[in-house]
This record gives sequence, C-alpha cells and structure tokens, in this order.
Amino acid sequence: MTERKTTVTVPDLIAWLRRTGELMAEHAAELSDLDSAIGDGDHGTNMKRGFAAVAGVLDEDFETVDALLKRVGSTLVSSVGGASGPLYGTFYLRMGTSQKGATELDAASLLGAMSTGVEGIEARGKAGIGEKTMLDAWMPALEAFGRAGGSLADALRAGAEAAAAGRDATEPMVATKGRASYLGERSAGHIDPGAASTALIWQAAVETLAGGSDTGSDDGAAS
Amino acid sequence: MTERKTTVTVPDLIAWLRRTGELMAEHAAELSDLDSAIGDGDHGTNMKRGFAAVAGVLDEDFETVDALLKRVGSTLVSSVGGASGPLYGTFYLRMGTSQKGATELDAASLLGAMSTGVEGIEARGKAGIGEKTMLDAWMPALEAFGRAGGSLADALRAGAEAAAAGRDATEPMVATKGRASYLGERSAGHIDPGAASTALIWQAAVETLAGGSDTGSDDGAAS
Amino acid sequence: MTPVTKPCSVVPMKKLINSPDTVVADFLEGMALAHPTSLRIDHENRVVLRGTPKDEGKVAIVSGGGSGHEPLHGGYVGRGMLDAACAGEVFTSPVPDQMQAATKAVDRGAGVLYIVKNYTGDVMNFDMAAELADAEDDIAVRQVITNDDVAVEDSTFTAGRRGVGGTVLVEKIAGAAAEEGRSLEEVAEVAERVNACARSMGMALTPVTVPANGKPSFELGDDEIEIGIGIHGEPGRRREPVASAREIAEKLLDPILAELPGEGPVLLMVNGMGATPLIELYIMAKEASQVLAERGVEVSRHMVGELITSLDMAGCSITLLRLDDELTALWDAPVHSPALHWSADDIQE
Amino acid sequence: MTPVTKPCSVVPMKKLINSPDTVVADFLEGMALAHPTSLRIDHENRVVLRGTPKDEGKVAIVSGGGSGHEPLHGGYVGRGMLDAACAGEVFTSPVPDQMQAATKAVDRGAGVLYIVKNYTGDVMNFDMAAELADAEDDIAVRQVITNDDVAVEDSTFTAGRRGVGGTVLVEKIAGAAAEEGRSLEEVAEVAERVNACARSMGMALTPVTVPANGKPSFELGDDEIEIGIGIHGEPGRRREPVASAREIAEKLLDPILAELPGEGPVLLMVNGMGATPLIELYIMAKEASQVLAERGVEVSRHMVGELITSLDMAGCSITLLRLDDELTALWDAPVHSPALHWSADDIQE
Ligand SMILES: Nc1ncnc2c1ncn2[C@@H]1O[C@H](COP(=O)(O)OP(=O)(O)O)[C@@H](O)[C@H]1O
Ligand SMILES: Nc1ncnc2c1ncn2[C@@H]1O[C@H](COP(=O)(O)OP(=O)(O)O)[C@@H](O)[C@H]1O
Ligand SMILES: [Mg+2]
Ligand SMILES: [Mg+2]
Ligand SMILES: [Mg+2]
Ligand SMILES: [Mg+2]
Repeated sequence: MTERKTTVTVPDLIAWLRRTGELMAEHAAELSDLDSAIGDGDHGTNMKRGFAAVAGVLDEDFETVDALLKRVGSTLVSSVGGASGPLYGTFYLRMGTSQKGATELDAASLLGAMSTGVEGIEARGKAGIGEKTMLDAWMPALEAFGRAGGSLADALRAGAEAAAAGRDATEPMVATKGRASYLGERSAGHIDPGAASTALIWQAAVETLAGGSDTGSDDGAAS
Repeated sequence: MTERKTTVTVPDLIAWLRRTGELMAEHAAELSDLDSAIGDGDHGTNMKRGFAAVAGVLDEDFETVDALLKRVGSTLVSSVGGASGPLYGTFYLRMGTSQKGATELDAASLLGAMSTGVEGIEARGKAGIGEKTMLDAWMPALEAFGRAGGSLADALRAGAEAAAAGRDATEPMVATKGRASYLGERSAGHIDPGAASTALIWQAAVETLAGGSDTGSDDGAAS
Repeated sequence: MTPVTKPCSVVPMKKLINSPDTVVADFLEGMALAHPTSLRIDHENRVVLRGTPKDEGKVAIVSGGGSGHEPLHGGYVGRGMLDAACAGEVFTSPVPDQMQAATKAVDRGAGVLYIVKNYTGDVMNFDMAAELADAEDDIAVRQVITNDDVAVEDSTFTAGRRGVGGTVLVEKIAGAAAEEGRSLEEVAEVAERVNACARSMGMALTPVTVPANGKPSFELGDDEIEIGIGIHGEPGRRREPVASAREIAEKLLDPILAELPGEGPVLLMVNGMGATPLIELYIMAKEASQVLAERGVEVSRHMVGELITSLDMAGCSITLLRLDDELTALWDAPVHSPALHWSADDIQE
Repeated sequence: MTPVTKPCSVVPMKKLINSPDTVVADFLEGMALAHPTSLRIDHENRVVLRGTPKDEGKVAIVSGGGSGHEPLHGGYVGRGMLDAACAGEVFTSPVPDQMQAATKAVDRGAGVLYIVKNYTGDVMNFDMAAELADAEDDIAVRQVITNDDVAVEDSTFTAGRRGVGGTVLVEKIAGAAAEEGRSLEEVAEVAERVNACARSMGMALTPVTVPANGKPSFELGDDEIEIGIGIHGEPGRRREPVASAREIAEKLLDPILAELPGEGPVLLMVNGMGATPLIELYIMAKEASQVLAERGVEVSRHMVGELITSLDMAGCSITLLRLDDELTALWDAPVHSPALHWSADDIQE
C-alpha cells in the first residue's frame, strides 16, 4: 500500500483536472448521446472542448489553489458555452475564491471549497435537487464525502459512489430545468448528461486525489 | 368477324384519342419511370394531363377531321408543356391542317396526314432517326403502315408492331437530343419515354380504328 | 499476409463541410468573404459586426446564440437591425467573452441591448457578459429574453418557453427603434413588447444531424412528422402521421392563436427549418393565410423564407405577431442586412 | 367477417403540400398572399407579374420555366429585374399560352425579351409563344437562351449546355439594362453577353423527389455524391465518394475555369439546391473563394443563397461570371424583387 494522502496540493489538483479532461474525451460520445435523448446532443463535445482548453492552461505557473481554480473556471466559461459552461465554470471559480491564498487543501477545506462551488451552480442555474440536473450528482456526492469520516481517500470514494448513484437516480426523474424540461414526462427514462459528467469529475478525483493506484469507483459514465 | 373498315371517320378519331388518353393514364407511372431513368421523370404526368385535357374537348362539335385534330393539337400545346407538349401538339396540328375539310380518311390519307404530323415533329424538335426520341417509334411505324398493303386494320397493326419494336430499339441507343442527351453514354440501356408513349398512340389506333375487337399489338408500353 | 480488414465503416456525413470541428470558423470566413464591405468579422471572438458602425449616440443591439440557425443571427447584422451577432458552436450558446467583445465594439455611448433566446445556456452566458460589461467596461446593458414558443406548454415546470421565430421580429423591430435614436430604456421596452405579442410553433418532417454527432437527433418514421419541435433537434410535443399542408397549418396555428394576446391584425411569418424548399413554404403561407382568414384574423404583414433554421431539418414554423401602428411602422422601416432587406421606397405589405 | 387487409402501403411523401396535383396552384396562391402589393398573379395563366408595371416605353422582360426551382423565376419579378415569370408544372416547361398572356400583360411598347433556359421543352414552348406574339399580337419579341452548365461536355452530341445558375445573373443584368431604358436590341445584346460570360456546375448530396412521382429521381448511396447534376433530378456526370467542401469546390470550379472566357475579375455565385442549410453554403463560399484566390482569379462580387433550386435536393452549384465595368454597374443597380433585393444606397461588394 502506498503512502496515505491527507492533503491535496496544487499539482494534485492539476492531475485531477487533467484526468477529468481525459475522461471527458473518452466519454464524449456517450455524454452527447445522453444529451441527444433529452437535449441537443452537444454535452460531450462541450465538455471535451472545455477540458481540452483547461489542459492547455495547466502548464502555466500556479502558486495557489485559488489561482489555479480561478484560471480553470474562467477557461471553462470562455470555451464551453451552453448551460454547462457557466455552471462548471462557476463551480471552479467559486471553489477557488473560497480558498484565497491556500497552497493545499485538507479534506475539510476540500469539502468547503466544493460546497461553495456547488452553491455557485445553484445560484447561477436556479435549480435544486430533483430537477434532473448535474446537482443531482453533486449534492449526494458532497453529502457522502462530508459524512464519510475516515481517510481522504475513503471520503473521495464515498463521494464518487454517491455521484454515480445520483447520476443513475436521474434516470426516472422528470426534468424541470434546462433543455430536457421541454420534454416534460418524455424526459423520464434517460440519465441526465450533466449528472453523468459530474460523476466523471468524481471518478477523476478518486483516481488522482485518493493516493495509490486504487481506481475504486465504477466506470463513471452510464453505459 | 365484324365489318371490315376502310375509312376513319371523325367519331373514329375521337374514339382513338379517348382510348389514347386511357392508355396514357394507365401507363403514366411507367412512362414517368422511364423518364426518371434518363430524364426528369414527368413524361407520364405530362401525357396524362395533356390527354385528360384533350378528353375534355372531345365532346365539342367537330364537323371535319381538321377541326378536331387542330383542336386536339392546340389543347396539347396549351396543357402539356415540356418537350412532348409542342411535339405531340404539332403532330396533331399538322395532321389536321394537311386534311382541310375532310370528314373521313382512307388508309392513304391517314398515312399522309400522319406523315405530315411527323414532319412537324422533326421540324419542331430538329431531331432525326436514331437520336433516341419518339421519332424512333414514329418513323418505323409510318414506314410499316405504308408498306403493309392489305386492309386498314392490317396496316394499323403493322404500324403498331413497328412502333413497339421501334420503342424497344431505343433501349441501346445513346441519346443526342432532349434531356436524355445530357447523360451521354449513360443514356444507353433505357427505353426512351417518348417512344413508349408513341407506341401507346399506335396501340390505341389498332384498338379503335382497325374495326372489330381485335387488340392485336402487345401492351404498348415497356414493362 | 493477413488481409487488411476494413474498420467498422463510418458513413461520412452528407454535408458541405470540411470537418465537424471547423464548421463555425469556416462559415464565418465564408460570410466575411461574401460580404467584404457590409460586414466585418472578428474571427478571434466570432463576432459578426457591421462594416460601418452606426452613429454615435444610438443604442446598439447585440444578439447571438448557437450556430446552426442561419441566417439568424449574423445574417441580420446591418443597418436597421443588429449591430453585432455572437456565433457559438453549433447549437451551443456563445461564451461571455464573445458578448463582451461585441459590446465593446458596438457601444456608441447610448448603451447596448442584448437580445437573448430563452435557453438556460444562452441566458446564463449573456447574464455573465452583462455582469462583465457593467463591472469592467461601465457600459449600460439591458437584456430582452425572447420566449415565444407555445410548444412548451407548462412554463412553470420547465425552463420556460423557448425563444424561436419571434426572435427575428424582436431583432428587426428593436433595430428600427434603435436606429430612430430612442433610448436604451425605450428600445428595450419595445423589444419586450414585441416578444410579449409574438407566438410561434414548429414542426419537423425530418430530424437534424449535428456535424459533431454525425447522426440524426431523433428517429422519425417515413410516415411520421414531429409537432412542436424546437430549433436544436429536441424532440417535439408529439409524433403524428404525415399530414397535408392545410392540416399542418391548423396544428401550428391553433395553439398559437390560443395564446396570442390582444386583438387586431397580425404579422404572419412562415419559416423553413433549413432544408425546406421555398415552394413548400409558400404553400404553407397560403394555408396559414386561409386558416387565419377563417378564424377571423387579419394578416397585414407577411414574411416567408428560411429565417431561423435548425441545420438540415426539413419542416417549418409559424410565428404570429400582433401588430399595432407603432410596431407596424417599425417593421416597415428600412433594413439592410444580408438576410433581410428592404428600403424606404418599397411598398410594405 | 373477413379481416380488412391493408393495401400495399404507400408511404406518404414528406412534403409540405396538399396534393401533388395542386403544388403549383397552391404555391402561386401563397406568393400572391405573401406579396399582395408588390406582385400581381394571373392565376388562370400562372403568370407572376409586378404589382406596379414599369414605365411606358421600356423593354419588358419575361422568363419562366418549370416550377421547382424557387425562387427562380417568380421570386425575381420586381423593379430592376423581371416583369413577368411563367410557372410551368413542376420540372415541366410552361405552355405558349402562358408566355403569350405574360407578353401581352407586360409589353410597354418597347418590345419583350424572353429569357429561356436551354432545355428542349422550354425552347420549343417559348419559340411557339414568340411566333404567336409576332403573328397575333404584333409585339416585338427577342429571345435569349441561357446555357451555362459546363457539366454538359459535348454540346454537339447533346441538346447543348443546360441553362442553370447563370440564368439568375442574366435576369438581373438584363433587368437593370431594361430599367435604364435601353432598346430591345441592346437589352438582348447585354443578356447574350452575360450568358456568354457565365459558366456553372452543380453537385448533389441527395436526389430530388418530384411530388407527382413520390420517389427519389435517382439512387445515391449514403457515402456517395453526384457531380455535374442538372436542376431536374437528372443524374450527373459521375458518382463519387463523399468529399470535403474544399474538394467539392475544386471539382466544380476547375471545369468552370477551363471554359470561362476572358480575363479579369469575376462574380462568384454559390447556390443551394433547395435543401442545403445556409451555413453550408457560406462554407462553400469560403472554399470557392480560396480556390479562386489560389488560381489567381479575383472575385469582385459575391452572391450566396438558394437562388435556383431543384425542389428538395441537397447540394450546391457554383456559377462564375466574368465581369467588366458595364456588367458590374448593371449588377450593382438597384433590384426590388422578393428574392433579390438591394437599393441604390447599399455599398455593393
Ligand atoms: N438550471 C440548471 N442548473 C443546473 N444544471 C443545469 C441547469 N440547466 C442545465 N443543467 C445541466 O446542464 C446539462 C446540459 O449541458 P449542455 O448540454 O452542455 O448545455 P446545453 O443544454 O446548453 O446544450 C444538463 O444535463 C444539466 O445537467
Ligand atoms: N428534339 C426532339 N425531337 C423529338 N422528340 C424529342 C426531342 N426532345 C425530346 N423528345 C421526346 O420527348 C420525350 C420527353 O418528353 P417529356 O418528358 O414530356 O418532356 P421533358 O423532357 O421536357 O420533360 C423524350 O422521351 C423524347 O422522346
Ligand atoms: Mg446540450
Ligand atoms: Mg420529362
Ligand atoms: Mg447546447
Ligand atoms: Mg419535364
């Protein structure tokens, strides 16, 4: 067993973001297919394009967590468009600003940062739980992460599992926000693409922030 | 055996034209299919529309052959359009004017009238034999009719058979006139739609002008 | 030697494109080349601008949205209509940087009106741009969100009605109001009023194929049409058997009339979805005019064409705008854009 | 009871029409309703006329042809372009009666120019009309036959090159010349010159479905395109695998350039075949412009849009017209038709 990680450094966060981009690229077709069923079929290309732009800035010098995350957030805002651009962009922007000057995060401050980020998503999108959006993956994930106790790795794994479960739980939901809401009852029976991309973000977190080679969670995107 | 006919009266010609219209309507899809292969796919609807318009004027009073045929020709010119409208229209117009004042036609004058009509087609369309047009049915038909000797019925049957053979002989030809000419070599291997409609005119002639119930020729359009 | 096995054959897309990745960039280059003097294009920011900016002191109008709806919005940039249009990726809202660049380029000191179609992404991206304009550039910005699509029935349980055909009318009339020299407040007010008086509904004969996906957005049988579609390949309200132009006109107009406010004459817009021949649109215009005549609605202005499209979707939408004297006069005012064009000496109708 | 057996199922057509038989009549009614003052339509003769006839003493211009090519020809009736357009059945030349009615309606004492696309049917029907105008109505008629399609290679073994995209340019420029008050001889001369200086070539991504037939005019595989098509669903010169916009631009431009006479700048027209999204046409405009730049050809005027179509065919055509100062000035002159519209105060480009 490798050394047990208790904090997340700037390089760790960079690894997380890089891995997120890889997963988005791998699952782009899947995400777009989910979006075709209840939206406009671009979520995969949006995420792939956004995180490719993010990968392009990760080589810059970042001293602090907030410098990195603000850069990531504004890169997403500037490159994604659509609904997911401002939402994910706001997530990283707020996550960053909540940690002014920090150079590493322990489990508690990581939770705090992500919670602030998710509040940003709520503020920007004016959605709540159960509306069949990415929030239905984010919220249970943060709750599970906070409740987990134990090591950072365990908490991340609990979060990722809850994100994946939250993603799957969007399937029967009737959307009341975003493009899928236009379908009314016909939106039920499909997984929300934004919830699926959120689960990928959590999968990447487990793979890069939990330490060791444990990749714990399932494959992240719905099959 | 029914009475042997030696002349064609105005009512006979009306029956011929009516029957022609029925055959055009029955074979419209076939004619358009032939035209789709090497043209623009409207020959069947053109012929059907034109002879339906002709049927609409056949109840008027016609004292003479030329009054009837000129009315038919101008009706076709005014209702068909395309290449076949002026060509068939000119055929009946000239056929009529060649028989000023006649009230019936014997075999010789019928041949003369049709020959004048076909010269009109040649003059209007500036085509000759072997260019994969309706002339490739008209010309052998007239020749066979003229050569036949014997009864009017026999002559008509000979003409109809030659028209059908002429129609079939257009299949290997490369078109050098009309829309099919744009295809160059690719026009070979398809029967010319105008030759097929000419064969129908001859089939109708046999059925209505030859006397008796003999319908001699084959079904007139290519299968 | 092992035989070379063909890879799982991907049928190339039947589109006049070079690659799905370059669609928007190539399109904007084409626009720039085709309109070298009447338009100016900021390729870096993907903003279509007028060749000659409007006079100092007049309100500027910026719109934009995902690409794939051409001529909307870039084709409406010109005297009497838009000052700038921001082109997003296909069916994806543009990003705030684009709106910010456009805003800075077109502001003539009287403020900028954003015309935004009501989609979550568009609304959020324009919102962020408005915040930036206010905070960083000190330019007064007002936004009008268009939401005229009656196919979205229950707006409390949805993101609200979508902005569709009515957007073209808002852009035209707000453009005319701005050209008159009205204030930002006044231009925004008339734009709001057009939006409030416009209702639309669309239908599809075929789905749409987004270049990046390479496959149709939904399956539609050879004998089926989709009623109540949006402009992004979203499935519609319901699927039905193929119907006549007359029946389709009724299916679109009845829900529009049920929600159209006010009284009096209307503007009738018959719009093609991108792959609809003009001959069919005029047939729809005839049927729509006749249905309206039977319902006792007077049509005093008409517009027929492909005006707000959905890539290669075949189908149409109908928009009605309830007119009054002011809106009619603003509608009739000259417009000089690539896609909409009439001059002072044309008799309007 | 015997069960009701479904008849051999005919899939209804995916078109916005009422019935194949009423397509042209319905279309003309739609045009009349949509343009109540700028156009006047003689429904009996299927002739589209200007709402306000041109001044006495000016040459009038009549065109026409089969329907299915909208906006050609009816959409080009208006000040600065056509005086009348005769609408035939779909893909079928109009009949002489129509041209005769149009000729009588538009002659202002200076004679009438017929602009006729080179198809056997069109040529013969217009010929008969010209004979009638001369014999019965004593109106001076001149004819110009357009034949700009380089896809027809060997014009001695064919009915000659077809009239396609160049027809739009002939109609615009002859219209401007007539508006200037030139004589019939002079207007015919300039029309001939435009035709002689124009060359076109088209391609199809899909075949066309004529309403009366209800099935595609030819079969085209999912990965095939047809190069050198006409505008009536005729198959083309050859079939090829799907290619990029850039490659298609070369395939169309190289044969055009090989036959384009003269030297100097050109007008580039990129035309959609009826079901081609505008975004793709602008992409083609970009590629065509770039190919021409590489070949050393200067493009001084552009026109992009669906201008001469083939019902629901997807694909495009390119037309080049070699310009000189006179043709350029006539091109830039104002035009006020439903489909082509610019005014004196527009900067042409
Ligand atoms: N108001 C909202 N709040 C939170 N998430 C939202 C909201 N609207 C949409 N989303 C998320 O955005 C996803 C769609 O993103 P994307 O397809 O990239 O954008 P668009 O819908 O503009 O095409 C949805 O699956 C959903 O998870
Ligand atoms: N120059 C010509 N001379 C004689 N017949 C011709 C000529 N051009 C065409 N045709 C005949 O016309 C037929 C096509 O008629 P039709 O399809 O009705 O007209 P269009 O070609 O205008 O669509 C051809 O099959 C051919 O037989
Ligand atoms: Mg989407
Ligand atoms: Mg034909
Ligand atoms: Mg989108
Ligand atoms: Mg024809």
